[in-house]
Amino acid sequence: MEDDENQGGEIKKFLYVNRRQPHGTVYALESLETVLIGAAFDQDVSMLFIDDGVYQLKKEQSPDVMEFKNFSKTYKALEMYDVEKVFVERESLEERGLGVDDLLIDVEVIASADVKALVDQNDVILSF
Amino acid sequence: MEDDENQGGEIKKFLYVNRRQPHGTVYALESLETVLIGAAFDQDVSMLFIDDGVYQLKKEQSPDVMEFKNFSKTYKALEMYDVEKVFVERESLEERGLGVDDLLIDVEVIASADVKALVDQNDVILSF
Amino acid sequence: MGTLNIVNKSPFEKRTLDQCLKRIGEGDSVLLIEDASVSAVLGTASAELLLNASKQSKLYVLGPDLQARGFADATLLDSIESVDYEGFVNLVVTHDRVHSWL
Amino acid sequence: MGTLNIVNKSPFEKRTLDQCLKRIGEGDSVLLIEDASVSAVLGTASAELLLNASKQSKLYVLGPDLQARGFADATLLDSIESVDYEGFVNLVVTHDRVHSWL
Amino acid sequence: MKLAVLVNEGPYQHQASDSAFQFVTAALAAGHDVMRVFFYHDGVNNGTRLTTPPQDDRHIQKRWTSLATDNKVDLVLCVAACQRRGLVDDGEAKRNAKDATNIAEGFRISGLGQLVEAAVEADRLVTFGD
Amino acid sequence: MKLAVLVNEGPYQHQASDSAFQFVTAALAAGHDVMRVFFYHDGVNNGTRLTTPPQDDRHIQKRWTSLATDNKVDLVLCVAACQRRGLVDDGEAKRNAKDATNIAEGFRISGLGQLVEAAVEADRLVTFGD
Repeated sequence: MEDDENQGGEIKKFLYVNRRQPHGTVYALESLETVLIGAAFDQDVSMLFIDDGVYQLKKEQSPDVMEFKNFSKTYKALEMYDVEKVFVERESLEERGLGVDDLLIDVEVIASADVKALVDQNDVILSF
Repeated sequence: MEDDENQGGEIKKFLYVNRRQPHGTVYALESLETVLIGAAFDQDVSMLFIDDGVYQLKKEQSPDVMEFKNFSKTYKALEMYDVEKVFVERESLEERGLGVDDLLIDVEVIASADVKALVDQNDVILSF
Repeated sequence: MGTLNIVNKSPFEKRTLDQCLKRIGEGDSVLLIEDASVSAVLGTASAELLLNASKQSKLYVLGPDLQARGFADATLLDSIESVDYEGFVNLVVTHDRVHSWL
Repeated sequence: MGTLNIVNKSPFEKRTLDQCLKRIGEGDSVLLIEDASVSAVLGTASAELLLNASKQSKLYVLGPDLQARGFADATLLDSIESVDYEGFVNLVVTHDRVHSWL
Repeated sequence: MKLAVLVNEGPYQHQASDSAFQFVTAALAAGHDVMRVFFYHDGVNNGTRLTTPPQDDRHIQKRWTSLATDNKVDLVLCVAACQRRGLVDDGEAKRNAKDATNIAEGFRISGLGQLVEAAVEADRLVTFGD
Repeated sequence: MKLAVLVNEGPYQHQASDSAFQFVTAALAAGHDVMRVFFYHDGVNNGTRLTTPPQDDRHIQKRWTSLATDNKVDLVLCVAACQRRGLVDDGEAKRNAKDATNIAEGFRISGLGQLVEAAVEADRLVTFGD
């Protein structure tokens, strides 16, 4: 069973679920920091952007007008950290009038109905 | 005009709008503390409970099971502080399956459509 | 056994409960805690949403949070089981993973 | 001039915007700030809600919050006017009271 | 016009403190009198001098302190909220037998009456929160 | 079973810290091993020793400290979150030239790696937040 697998200290599968906008709270930034630190642990990492989380990947953010850190470029560096599985939910984009062309990075678009399967494939769900 | 009235140091009308549940956050408790302090200022005070705020007045709360302070009895003391205008929105009660019999104190039930008129009668709106 | 989904916000205040329910399925469970607990009570506007969800997922509510809010003696929706913190721990242990919808 | 209502949460996350709009009327204004700002953009699921509200209330959005979120060049709903912080201050001063929907 | 501002959330976690700061700055630039900023609930956490934000980020506490120093804006932390959250000045340290203080320059701790007073005296009160 | 807990909000403002405490208490009573409670975001504010809550209210920090002392639960505050919010121990005070500390007994400040490690080593991770 899954438990036995994990107890052996083998590679665990982490899914980071991002559901909040990038600048109204610090959660998006601090979630990203966890992903980057986690990458050093040689675990299997996936990121999922649903609901308002899709705004985190919006192009042309200028948080400097509010004196905020512009961490949106960090998403472009995810590949260098071997975080290559980035999923975005289609329905979340559509509800907000967004398409993949509006996003900073290449992502895999999945349907709402596929979210459960993705969650089921992972051992740890981190959602901030 | 209203501005001239206020600048003369006359009595201002305060409306406290309560929209949150009593125990999930500290806002309800700290809002009540403001009302009690405010009463000492001899201002004209009204309280309005809408949305999840109506849960603040629910009878039979036992926050002690979570080791929380039971401040619900404080609502019964409001009259002693000359806070007599307590309004509850009918639609908010109905949406939650509640009626006036479920409430700790006597209130004036108003319709959603009457909220604007109440707000318009007041000078300061405090909502936590 | 699937995922234990934890929801802690009132469906009258936030959309979290809908957002969770539409993305889970067979074998998953939902535990309503904190401000979400009140939605387990019979007769609220969120009853239908929960009844639909109960067709494929098991629903639980944290009793102490209901008691704190004055609903110790309230009738709950048929499809929802009340648990205490010991039951909460059991749910965590008997599901494969926990997903807190924050 | 009526009340300046400030909404700071996304209508996709919280129900605050609906809850505000159904309780205001003639002479009132709404200013969308922080995470609520994105709802001012053309083509989202909240467009109809705001268009209906605009029939009796004046709607504003805080431009800097839109810029921060990558919508500096986005087309906004016809009925919404973008203001900067100077405009925000002006709105506060020209309305009789401010109601922050928290 | 005389304005008062209420801040209900701490620094960084929510945008509230940032929005309030930008609003106050714009109000002062427009010639208005910002008589008081009252920090309530987690808002009192804006007043600690012990933060060390990343070098490439804004320093929220120092920004508020500058506003108090340069523009004589009265920054008040609610005493009851401070006690629940661990914000301490010399007086509170003495009263509650605490072995350290953490309040920053330009802030003072006082009662909730200061909020009601500000709402009474100001022409408009603007609240920033979660 | 080996459990890890993540707390993302400070004391009193949100119920998160209370729920986490009750959960950990019940897990220990059921014989489980709670290997670590990691405090992130505003959660680090649980670890200040400077609070003085009302006499008739619970003392959230002291409750956590007792848990660490009596049950050897590892209470870790995220260092980056601490720096943004002003939580300081002796080491941080030295590194960042702060003139006071405020960390409570039973808590330690460490990196985010401690969260990932806990998630790897524990059988289940349970998160409490806003």
